Amino acid sequence: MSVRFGIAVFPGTWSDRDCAHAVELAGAEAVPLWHADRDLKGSDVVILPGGFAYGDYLRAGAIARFAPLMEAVQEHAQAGGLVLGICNGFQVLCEAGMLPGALLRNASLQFRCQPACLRVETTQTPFLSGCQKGQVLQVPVSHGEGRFYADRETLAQLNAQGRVALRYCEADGALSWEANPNGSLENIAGILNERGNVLGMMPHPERACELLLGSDDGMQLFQSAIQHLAALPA
Amino acid sequence: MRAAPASPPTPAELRELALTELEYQALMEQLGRVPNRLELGMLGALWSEHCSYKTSKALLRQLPSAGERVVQGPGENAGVVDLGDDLLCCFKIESHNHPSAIEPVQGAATGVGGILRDVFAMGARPVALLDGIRFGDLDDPRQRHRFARVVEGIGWYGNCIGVPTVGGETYFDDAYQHNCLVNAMCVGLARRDQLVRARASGPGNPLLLVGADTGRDGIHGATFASVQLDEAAEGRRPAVQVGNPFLEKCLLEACLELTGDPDLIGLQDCGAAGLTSSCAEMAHRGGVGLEIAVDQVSRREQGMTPYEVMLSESQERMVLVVQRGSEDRFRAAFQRWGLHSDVVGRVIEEPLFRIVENGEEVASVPLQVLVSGFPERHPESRAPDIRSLLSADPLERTPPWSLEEAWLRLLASPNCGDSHWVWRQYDHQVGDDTVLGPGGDAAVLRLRGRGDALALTVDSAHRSASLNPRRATAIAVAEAVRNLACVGAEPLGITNCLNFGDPDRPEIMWQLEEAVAGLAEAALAMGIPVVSGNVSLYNQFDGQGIPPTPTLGLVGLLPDLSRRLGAGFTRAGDLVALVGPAGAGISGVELGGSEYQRLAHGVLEGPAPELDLPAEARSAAAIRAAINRGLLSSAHDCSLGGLAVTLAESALLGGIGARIKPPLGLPDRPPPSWHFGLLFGESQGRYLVSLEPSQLEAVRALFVEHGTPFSTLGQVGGSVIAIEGLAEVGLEVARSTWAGAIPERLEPARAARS
Amino acid sequence: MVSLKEVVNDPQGLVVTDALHSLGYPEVGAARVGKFISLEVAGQDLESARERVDEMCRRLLCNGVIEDYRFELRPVAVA
Amino acid sequence: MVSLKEVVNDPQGLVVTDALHSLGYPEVGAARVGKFISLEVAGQDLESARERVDEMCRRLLCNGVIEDYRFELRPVAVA
Ligand SMILES: Nc1ncnc2c1ncn2[C@@H]1O[C@H](COP(=O)(O)OP(=O)(O)O)[C@@H](O)[C@H]1O
Ligand SMILES: [Mg+2]
Repeated sequence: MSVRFGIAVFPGTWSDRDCAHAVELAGAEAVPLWHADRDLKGSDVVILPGGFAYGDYLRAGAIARFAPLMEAVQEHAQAGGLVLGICNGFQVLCEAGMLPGALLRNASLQFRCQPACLRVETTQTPFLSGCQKGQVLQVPVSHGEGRFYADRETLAQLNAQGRVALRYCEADGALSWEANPNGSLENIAGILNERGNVLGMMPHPERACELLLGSDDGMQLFQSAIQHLAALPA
Repeated sequence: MRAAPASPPTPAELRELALTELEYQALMEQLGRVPNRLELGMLGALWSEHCSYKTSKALLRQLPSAGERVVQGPGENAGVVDLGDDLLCCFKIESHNHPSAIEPVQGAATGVGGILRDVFAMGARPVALLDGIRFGDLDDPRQRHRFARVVEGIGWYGNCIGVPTVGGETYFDDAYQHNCLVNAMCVGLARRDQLVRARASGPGNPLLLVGADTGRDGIHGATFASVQLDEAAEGRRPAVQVGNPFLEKCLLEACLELTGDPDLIGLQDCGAAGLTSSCAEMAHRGGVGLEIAVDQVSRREQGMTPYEVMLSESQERMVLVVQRGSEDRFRAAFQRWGLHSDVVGRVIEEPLFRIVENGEEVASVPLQVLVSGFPERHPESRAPDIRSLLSADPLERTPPWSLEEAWLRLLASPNCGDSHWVWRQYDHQVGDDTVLGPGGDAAVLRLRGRGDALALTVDSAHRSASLNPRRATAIAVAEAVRNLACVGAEPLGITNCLNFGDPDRPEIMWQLEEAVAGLAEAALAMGIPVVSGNVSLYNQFDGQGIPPTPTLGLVGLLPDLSRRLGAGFTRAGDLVALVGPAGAGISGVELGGSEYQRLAHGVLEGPAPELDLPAEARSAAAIRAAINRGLLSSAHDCSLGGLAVTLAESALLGGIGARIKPPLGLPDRPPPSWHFGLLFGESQGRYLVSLEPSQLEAVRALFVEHGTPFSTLGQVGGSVIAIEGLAEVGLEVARSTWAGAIPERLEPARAARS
Repeated sequence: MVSLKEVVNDPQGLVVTDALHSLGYPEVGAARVGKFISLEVAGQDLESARERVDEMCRRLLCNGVIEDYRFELRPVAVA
Repeated sequence: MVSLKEVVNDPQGLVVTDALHSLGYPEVGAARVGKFISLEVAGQDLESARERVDEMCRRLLCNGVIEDYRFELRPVAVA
């Protein structure tokens, strides 16, 4: 039986189609999940995709987190189910308290759509279990509010618990200010919850699943998750 | 029944509506009575230049709009061409110049919102946006501000709604100081059975209004866009519209869910002149009438009059006519997307536009009068006396710089320099189809499930347009065709936006006539239909008009996506060759209207570059053939900045140097700027290509076969860009100069830091 | 405090209003969202500070085409 | 009024500060940019309105991780 990815659609979501495309390329099944329903339709993985849910008005993700669908997503995560928040989805996860910290306006005060290199900081999550620690992935960013912020204690905790999943880096893996497209603290591009089953990241892996479009490194996230699920006892 | 007959409008009222005495007479004759104020307001809006095209209509008839692949020419919300296999491509370009001058972020954003609606109103899913933007000199802080804010506005709307902005054009010149130009183009795809027309039919069928509530914003925007900007205009500016891309995204998805529904009869967006124009045009096209119950329109503000409701330009609204009995189903579908809709009227048999408020008729005008009763205008046109400018020889001027310095200054000009600063603020990837985004000659979008791809470009008239609008416009067509050819694509259709000054000035009317003639000539010669467009007149400030600026959007098809090519060199050892004439014009080198001339001498003089349309068609076909047979490594056309800038761009985009010899030898007794003309002249019809040495004979034979000149000039490699014996610059210096062209001027401090 | 003029559409405010309603606050009539800018202004008498700040608002902080502004001065003791 | 916490970097505020300096207002120390939200709240006594609004702030209007809030109630006569 193929793995089923549920892809959330809020009013204003736009990378739902791109995510479905990527999931299908990875050989899994994609099902749309409507924000007003509480039904995950049997999804093994839930993707909260990119976009501007509710126009990103007030704060990105602030309103989307109250959608009925989010209750089901929370339960899914609490039961150990996989949740991937991409870009706007990451913002929603932070607003919903499923991940710590917040995403602020880019330090440049400008929207940025550009290629980025990401260093894999941990493989202790089903989303990166197929990667090597220290591996560099090419995955583009496209956002105006992606500057990760957390207070000092939270940050220390994230580091201590190995919950920083991805950092912006140079092509050779070095961390630098230049490689950081939005001014995130410690070049953080993606973080995990304590159990490692919820990943939030600003870059768009679904845009990096075909060499034709510049990179297929993003495919590793989808494939890692699929392999992880396939290996679970039925 | 109607109340007491209305009193005739005062001259001041007519002026407010931009109606002339003559037009009022014509109106009275057709109507046979004095219109009331609501009727007059609606007539004024629909008879405005913006809605009626009364000045340009006769000219636009010259444009060729037929073609095998044309499904819909001008006259609908957007033009449509057939891509084969029941897939249609729907596209249009439109201006939002006036609103952007008043409020750059919102003006530009709502321009993007408007053009998106035009495309999804046809039932097509928008897949790409492009923009053409022009401002005054970047050294002026006000221009910097305006430019940065327009880019922000364009980006904001497109980024929010999730349609990639894949290309465009950015240009700066003092002549646009008071009138920035903001043109936005949208391209959409539809299956043949999803195509919707903006037509009403079937008396008794309900009219739905969906989307934003109606507010007092933008009342008289249409008339406003039809008068020139002056101090007074700034005073009577309408409340600016604030865009809501979130609402539009919901509208878009909801509308696209409904296209293909047999009960959907007509769909139209509310643009300029709001409900009045959208509804009247929809009814007129369908040969029926409409009755609108103005009290049924949901409002954002209290106490709005029928006049305000009918003329409001509130954004993010659509009207649709549906089969009687299906309205609740449609309303529920909108409700699912959180969209409010109202039944605000119904189709009637008599071809009348009738407005009722609480059951009482408050206006009734025959649609014939409202939509097509305006008298066409034929303002006087006269060629300005510019003989002395035309006959000046730009090669006789003494250059202020060395060749190398001139080369670097051109690369540092924001017109030739890297526009990355602009488009990195645009999401150019969403949709997962952008194979080539901004930064090359044309954008390339794959078509899912097929082997071919779309290619898109936006190009405007050559700078010589003020001297020779006809030639400069034809050059824009040729350049757009070259840009498509460089990625390997064949043109399918043109959309155009004619940005001009006040046509009541004879020399501007002449520019308009000439430019349209040039567009028609070139489109005919190249066999490309013009399927949609927009006219923006009165881009004038204090009596000073902008240079004639026709902007073209070209859509093409790339038969084999895997053969697509970029503009950057790809490998050391490849040969560099020039396709097209080594020199052009009488002297062999042309500087008239060039970017070099603008920078070095601050003048515009001399003949416009010569243009040989049949030769352009041949060379474009040859380039496409070479690309589609996989014979070339890169292709880039010579445009702004001439051969030297083209060479530098190919080197910079590829990250590798090149060394070439000059394409022409030195004549006896050369004029002082001869070498400058050779390096920086903007002679037409040329491409710089690179190829593997092993392909040389095949390539040469192919170009001979197509009757197109071809000559090898040098080789790719090294870290220097050199034109032997004349000039060379290091790749690194060229890179930082070129990359800094815009950021260095905009944010010197920040550019230095990052 | 910079806020959108009354006649200008405030999409953000509309969405916030809807969100408050659906979170169970029907008593909210209409929300409007604007900007709140705080400035520290150094040593001047209140009157001239008022004039200067007003000028800043007009020149930079407020976009007069779509926004209105309002401000208050509060003297702060210097440490 | 919702504003970024003191410890959170406010690039927008920095840009405003720079711009004011270059426009000739050296007296401006530091500008910070936040949000100003106005709500119409229907018929309640002031005390319960205060509680409700405070709850709205905590639940929706303000993100406690990065923002602080402050509000005032002003009774408006109904026409
Ligand atoms: N305003 C803009 N928006 C998006 N892309 C732009 C803009 N301005 C320039 N570009 C991109 O930069 C590249 C160079 O533009 P230009 O020099 O006008 O190309 P060309 O001379 O081939 O027409 C193109 O790929 C174009 O799409
Ligand atoms: Mg080109």
